[in-house]
Amino acid sequence: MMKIRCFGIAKDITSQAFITIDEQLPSNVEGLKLWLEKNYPQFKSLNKCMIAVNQEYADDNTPISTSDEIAIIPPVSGG
Amino acid sequence: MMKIRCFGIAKDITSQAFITIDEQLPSNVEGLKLWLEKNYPQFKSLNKCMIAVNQEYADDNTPISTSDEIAIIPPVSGG
Amino acid sequence: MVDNNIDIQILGDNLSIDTCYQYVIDETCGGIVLFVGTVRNHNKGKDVTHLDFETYESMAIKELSKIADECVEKFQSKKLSIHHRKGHVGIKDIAVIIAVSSIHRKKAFLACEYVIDQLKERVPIWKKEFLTDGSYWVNARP
Amino acid sequence: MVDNNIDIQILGDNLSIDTCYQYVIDETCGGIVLFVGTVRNHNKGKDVTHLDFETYESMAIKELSKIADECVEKFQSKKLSIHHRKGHVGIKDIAVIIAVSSIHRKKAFLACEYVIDQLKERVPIWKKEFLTDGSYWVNARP
Repeated sequence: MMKIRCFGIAKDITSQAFITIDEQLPSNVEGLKLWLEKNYPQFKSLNKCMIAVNQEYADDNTPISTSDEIAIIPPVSGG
Repeated sequence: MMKIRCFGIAKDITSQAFITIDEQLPSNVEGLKLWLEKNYPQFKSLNKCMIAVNQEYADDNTPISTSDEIAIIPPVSGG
Repeated sequence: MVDNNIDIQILGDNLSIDTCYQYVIDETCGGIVLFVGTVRNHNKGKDVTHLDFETYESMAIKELSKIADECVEKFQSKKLSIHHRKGHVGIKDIAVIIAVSSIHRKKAFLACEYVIDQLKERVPIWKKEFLTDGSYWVNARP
Repeated sequence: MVDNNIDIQILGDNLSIDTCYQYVIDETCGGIVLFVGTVRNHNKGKDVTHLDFETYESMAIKELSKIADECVEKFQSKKLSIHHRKGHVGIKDIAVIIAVSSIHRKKAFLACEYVIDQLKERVPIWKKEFLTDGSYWVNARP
């Protein structure tokens, strides 16, 4: 089971602070993004979200596994 | 009688907060600078001093009279 | 996180300019520059009543630490203090304070501006603005 | 001198960052930048024990007012507060505070830096540094 943290508008879209993927786990960030857009089409209407793996921004090729800390990072707006 | 305010190192050189010119009054800033260098040669060893007339920086051609507020402005060092 | 002349905090209570200032003051420094970001009462013509900041706190602190390290490298910053609010923030409240001390003031200005620019670009903190007629996540939608 | 969103003071007592901050805070502003100049304990390898600032006060206030007006014109600054010490100032004490609020932060940085650069260039204030073995007027001699 892969656990994904959701923040900001991502939490509103999924209605949860964590979502889980139980089967056909994506093997990298690109796969996760496709999974998200398929299961939550509302992500398509957002400005580009990033994915963080173990608290670092990760590009599409970054591999992911169930032991990683994975998070959806919508466009930030601190300050 | 023309009264000249002295600040910072100018006050050290003249040993006074005010100096006065009693006769042969300079008619402009340039004349005043010449008078100062003649009467207090130590001014020659300083970085360039400015003259303020009525609390404004004045160039060499600015006329001066006994009714003006005149001051020697050594290189500033605030902040 | 307080380490190596860098003080980074994400706090639920009022931020203190004096605390940040006291942290960065250094006897060898001639200049301290502070940026203070406050909550505006208007945005795009709408009345803002308050904000709510959500943070991915562990990553935000990590990212701010990197930004601070970049300042030490790029601008030879002496000490940095970066405090950011989380949760409910009222109008006129301070959302963020960035304080930087440097031997030369020009580099203190450059570093302080660098931190706020980078913070707004990459630190995982999200602002929800509450208006009189609703709320929305800033920057989220085109 | 307090007028038209500009607060300029030359003071014999400790300066307060909070006072300057409170003056410039404005509900329409997103960013406040402050510069705080403190007394260094070293200058050119010598130990500095304290400073003394002499001022041509009326002209200094006039000149600072002009600089502040230039900020409003050049950088659309909203409010400015400039406080400078006079007389005896100890190590680590604050010599000058400049606070600027702006709608856009970039211009707050530009204005704050402009004020301190201009202040050091043209405002009639003179710093005498006291070392363990004597004293001298800063910048006076080549």
